Amino acid sequence: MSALLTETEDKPQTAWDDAASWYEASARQRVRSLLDAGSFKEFIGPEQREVSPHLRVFELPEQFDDGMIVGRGRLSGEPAFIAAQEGRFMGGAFGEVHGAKLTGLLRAARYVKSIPVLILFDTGGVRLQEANAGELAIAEIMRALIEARMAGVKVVGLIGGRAGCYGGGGLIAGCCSALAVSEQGRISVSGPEVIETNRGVEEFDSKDRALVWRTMGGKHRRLLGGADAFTSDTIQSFRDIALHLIRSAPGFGMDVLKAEQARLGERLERFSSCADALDIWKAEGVPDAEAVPAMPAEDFIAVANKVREPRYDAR
Amino acid sequence: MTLDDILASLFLEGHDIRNNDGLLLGSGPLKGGGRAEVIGVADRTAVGVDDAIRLSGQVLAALERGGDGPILVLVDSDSQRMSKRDELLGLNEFLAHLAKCLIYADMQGRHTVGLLYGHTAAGAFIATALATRTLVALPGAEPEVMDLPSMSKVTKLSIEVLKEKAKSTPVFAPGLDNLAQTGAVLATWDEKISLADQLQALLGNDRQGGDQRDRLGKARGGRPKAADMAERVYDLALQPE
Amino acid sequence: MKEWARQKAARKARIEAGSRHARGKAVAVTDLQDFLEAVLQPGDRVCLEGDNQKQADILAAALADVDPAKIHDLHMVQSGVVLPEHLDIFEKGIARRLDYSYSGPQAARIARMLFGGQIELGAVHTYLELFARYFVDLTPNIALIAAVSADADGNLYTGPNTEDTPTIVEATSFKGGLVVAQVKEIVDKVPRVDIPGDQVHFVVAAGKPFYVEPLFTRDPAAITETQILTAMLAIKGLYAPYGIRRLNHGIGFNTAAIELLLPTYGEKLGLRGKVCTHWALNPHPTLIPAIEAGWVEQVHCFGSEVGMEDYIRARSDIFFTGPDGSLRSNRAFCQTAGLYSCDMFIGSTLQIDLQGHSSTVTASRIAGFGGAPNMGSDPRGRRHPSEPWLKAGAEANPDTPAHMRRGRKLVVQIGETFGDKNVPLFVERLEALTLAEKLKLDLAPIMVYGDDVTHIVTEEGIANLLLCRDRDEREQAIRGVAGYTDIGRGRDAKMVQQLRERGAIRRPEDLGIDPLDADRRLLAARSIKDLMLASGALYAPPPQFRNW
Amino acid sequence: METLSYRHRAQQRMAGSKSMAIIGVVASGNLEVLAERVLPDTECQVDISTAAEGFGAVWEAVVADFVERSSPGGLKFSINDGGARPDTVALRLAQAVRLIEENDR
Repeated sequence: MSALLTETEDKPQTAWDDAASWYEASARQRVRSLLDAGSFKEFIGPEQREVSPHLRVFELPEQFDDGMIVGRGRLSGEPAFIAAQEGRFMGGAFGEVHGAKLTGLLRAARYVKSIPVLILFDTGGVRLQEANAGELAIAEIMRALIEARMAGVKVVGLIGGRAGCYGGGGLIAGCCSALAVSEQGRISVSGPEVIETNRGVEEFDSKDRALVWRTMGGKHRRLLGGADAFTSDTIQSFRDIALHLIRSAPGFGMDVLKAEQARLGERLERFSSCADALDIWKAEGVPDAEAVPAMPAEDFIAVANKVREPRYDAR
Repeated sequence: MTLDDILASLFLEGHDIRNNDGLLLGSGPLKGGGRAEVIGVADRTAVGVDDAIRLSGQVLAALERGGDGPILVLVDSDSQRMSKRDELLGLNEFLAHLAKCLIYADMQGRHTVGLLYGHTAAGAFIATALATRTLVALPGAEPEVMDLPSMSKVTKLSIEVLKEKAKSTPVFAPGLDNLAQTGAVLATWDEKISLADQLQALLGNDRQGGDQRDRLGKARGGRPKAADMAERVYDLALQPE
Repeated sequence: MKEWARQKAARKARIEAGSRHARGKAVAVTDLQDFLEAVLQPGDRVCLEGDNQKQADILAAALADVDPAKIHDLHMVQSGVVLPEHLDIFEKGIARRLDYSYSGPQAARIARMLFGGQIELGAVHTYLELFARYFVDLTPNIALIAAVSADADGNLYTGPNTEDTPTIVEATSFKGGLVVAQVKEIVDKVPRVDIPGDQVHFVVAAGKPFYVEPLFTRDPAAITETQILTAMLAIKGLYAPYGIRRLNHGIGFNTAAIELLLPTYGEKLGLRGKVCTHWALNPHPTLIPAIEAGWVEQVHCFGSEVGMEDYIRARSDIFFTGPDGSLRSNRAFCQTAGLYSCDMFIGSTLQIDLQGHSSTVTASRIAGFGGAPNMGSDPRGRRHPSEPWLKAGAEANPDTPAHMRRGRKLVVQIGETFGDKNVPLFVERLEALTLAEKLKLDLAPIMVYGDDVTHIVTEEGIANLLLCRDRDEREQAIRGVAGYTDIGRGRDAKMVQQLRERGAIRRPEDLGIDPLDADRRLLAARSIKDLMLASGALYAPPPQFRNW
Repeated sequence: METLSYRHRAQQRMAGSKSMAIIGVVASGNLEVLAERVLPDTECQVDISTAAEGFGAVWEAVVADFVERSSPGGLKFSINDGGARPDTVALRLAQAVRLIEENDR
């Protein structure tokens, strides 16, 4: 070996795990690193091989957990239920098994009442190859989620994966007690390509990535009030924000619904005529709105907190 | 059946339901006494932020007025409105809020009944018809998650191949029968019989607790695994740590 | 009496003809077609400026619009065949013969047109060769070039993308040719004079910048674990032992991974200041973290890169910049620098055969050479010594006395054994040979010849061809790093083992590298946004690379 | 879809006490490997379900090399493959072994 080579250890340091990227991590890595070390217990793990019964029809490979991991663990010592979607398998889309696991978890949480649920979204929406089952799964999840919230369960959604949170996933997210989102996390019902296909490139240029992000991305959702908290893209910061939101998230009931009706109504009144996210940010009084997309997370959080306090009572 | 026929058959004594640019808002007296609040989407209208908030407002207003009458959700819609403006303003929240209001109403004892009498799709379907406790349809209703041409584009399979596959599995293909097999639609009403009677019969049935759609899908063979998976997760989650 | 200034007279005539469609030197875009028909003559040798980055796009479009009845049989001598118009002129009969160097996006169409006989091919060159021939036997009659701005006298400012322009103008203007420049705008005073006005005869204000392709931007998000592993092998198995300070990188993801591992993995190996200090390289955004971490002393550039303008301006200690602060690039000089003053070239390719010949040609695509063969060859004219050059020379010829021994430039091919869609990197026979037969070419389009290649790096290990003493050893060394391709599975296991014992093949474990450590967390930036942040928000990536 | 299965003798039992490990994701060019400690100490098995057909010879070679290098006695590997390249397959197999060797945290 060359004299130039010094005798240094060249294995990656495990200390980097704290700064590990949420966006880059797999669903399993997110779950493992988010919860207290070693505390995760999976329900119907991959060794059970409960795969989708429908992908075979399309000659598509299955995944042993069908892209949904559910289980329990501890967060800062306190018990928590957790569900995580793998955004790279079938785009994190909801299928029959994938969705049913989350439904079951939420129904259990409703029964237990005292244990919060974390949902780590990473989804393009409904899985087309089993579209009816996926659509229905989303409806069942939404009902189970609201019933759990009625029973006092806090349901916190975390969004920052590759697939974003699209289609029915966006609707489920809208039912959560609280949402945290990173810059990469996008929340929307129709995807950019879908809008472009249906309405033309003049309506929405899906290749204009800056447009996609400022219309659907985490920063806009936070500034608009569609998400309660903005976080940087590390697993550690998602963990911190999850803890915070579990504590601060509201209950659920008529007051919350009325407050949400007012919140959304006010949004339409104020921003209905805005053609672009930039107009909304300016109307909200964001100083130097053009600088928002490039802003580092910490700076953005400070700006967002000044402009709009999270409204925990209206979701 | 046209919308007017449907409303006439549901509310024999008349009603005050108005079609406001594709949104149905109003109420009507039930055959067995009491009133049903009615919201809905007509004329295959796409559901955007402005539509969703009017519908949710109506549900909340009904709840504030009190009473224990059912809430009827009539649906002949497009999908969610696909536009830059709607997504910019947070369409997911508006649709979720509408669904939440309906689910909450049902939990407050206001039986929510969806009546699918035309088309519906995707996010609009979830936020309206699928957010009710009981979903029924009229013959000829056309629910779909995605149309076959779009699905063909995404799956890179020809429409012919998709149609062939649809024969063996109801799980992906559009259409009322397929949705019914997966458990989404409880029953298809008979057009020849008074809808008021059929509604009355439905409201009179004892309401089983909980969401029964996955069990229905299993019984009908359209969703072989969902009910069991949910139940197994439920049982595991309730076991002591 | 013999005429000795016919070329000058001809140019005078062209200028007079052109002036009828101009105001002074200024030609309006709307008059461009008439203008070109006035100054061009059938059979002219024309250089339409364009390479792998910048394009004289307005002039290209205008040339494609001239009347083939008036202007035909042009002989195009240009670096890049990149825009559709570059081939349209052959389809329309405006041009007939082609000498060129690079064709990226038009690779498939140019192949079809060559097969169809629509183009009479002179040769496919490397950049330096074509530039050289501009001064010997391919001197243009007319050069249609691109710059950022001009003043009324025709002084040109080329901005950071100077690239080929000075070379083309030098050859054309001083040998009686006519130079026509497209610029975005005509200004009172140009920020710096890159081309003096007396070498420029006409100027077209296009109203928009010339087209530039962001060819050197690699999104770190797309770098795979296997590419990281090959990068680790290269750093620890080549950069460190040879002490490579002066080098050129290709544009692939493998070398982007190396750039992004320098501040992390390289730092841990203690290599800062010992390797990768001086570069002949375009301003790769993936080099930003290494620059910021103090690895890089200086970089000379062939061209620029979209979005790097402000960063370069703020790092004038690293880059070559003009009095206006912006980058000065020059393809001819940088190619020469890469050839003569770099100790290593490392880049990826599409196919490698059993003797180490490599090619990016497939049967249906002719991408040309660009500058890769200039970078990827051993310059026989080199005389100055350096440690890596001498060490490589000693490995190749241990028995030659040191004072009589040539050094060797390291020419390294790096890649994964299987490429996109599971296409193997290693092949029994290059498709370039099939193509040469089909087109009856004298030479097969080989990108880098086997006898120039010194090392091949794959995820399976490093083959050091300098240590191979004969054809058989060379073949087995290549098979020994060819993984599970047919070539790899056809290895002689015993011979591969012997080569490994001699260090002619080195596996990750021989270098103390655990493939499981090849993790994306090792990358100094994992996204374009990370690069932007690392640059202190000076790097402004093009829209298609953003995800924020 | 194609299914392949390989059974090998292994030199020794794979170290560690974990009964199961899983790594990877089923996506284009990627795969998941589920490792389970369910076989006798001197045996190992690799079952593959792959979307890319016709690569049997490559799989056989990758698996044989892996068994020789890692000696994963007692382990059964189940693979769902989305068309991964051999280097990725080898990497995931090695990662699965490292995971199952680790002590429970």
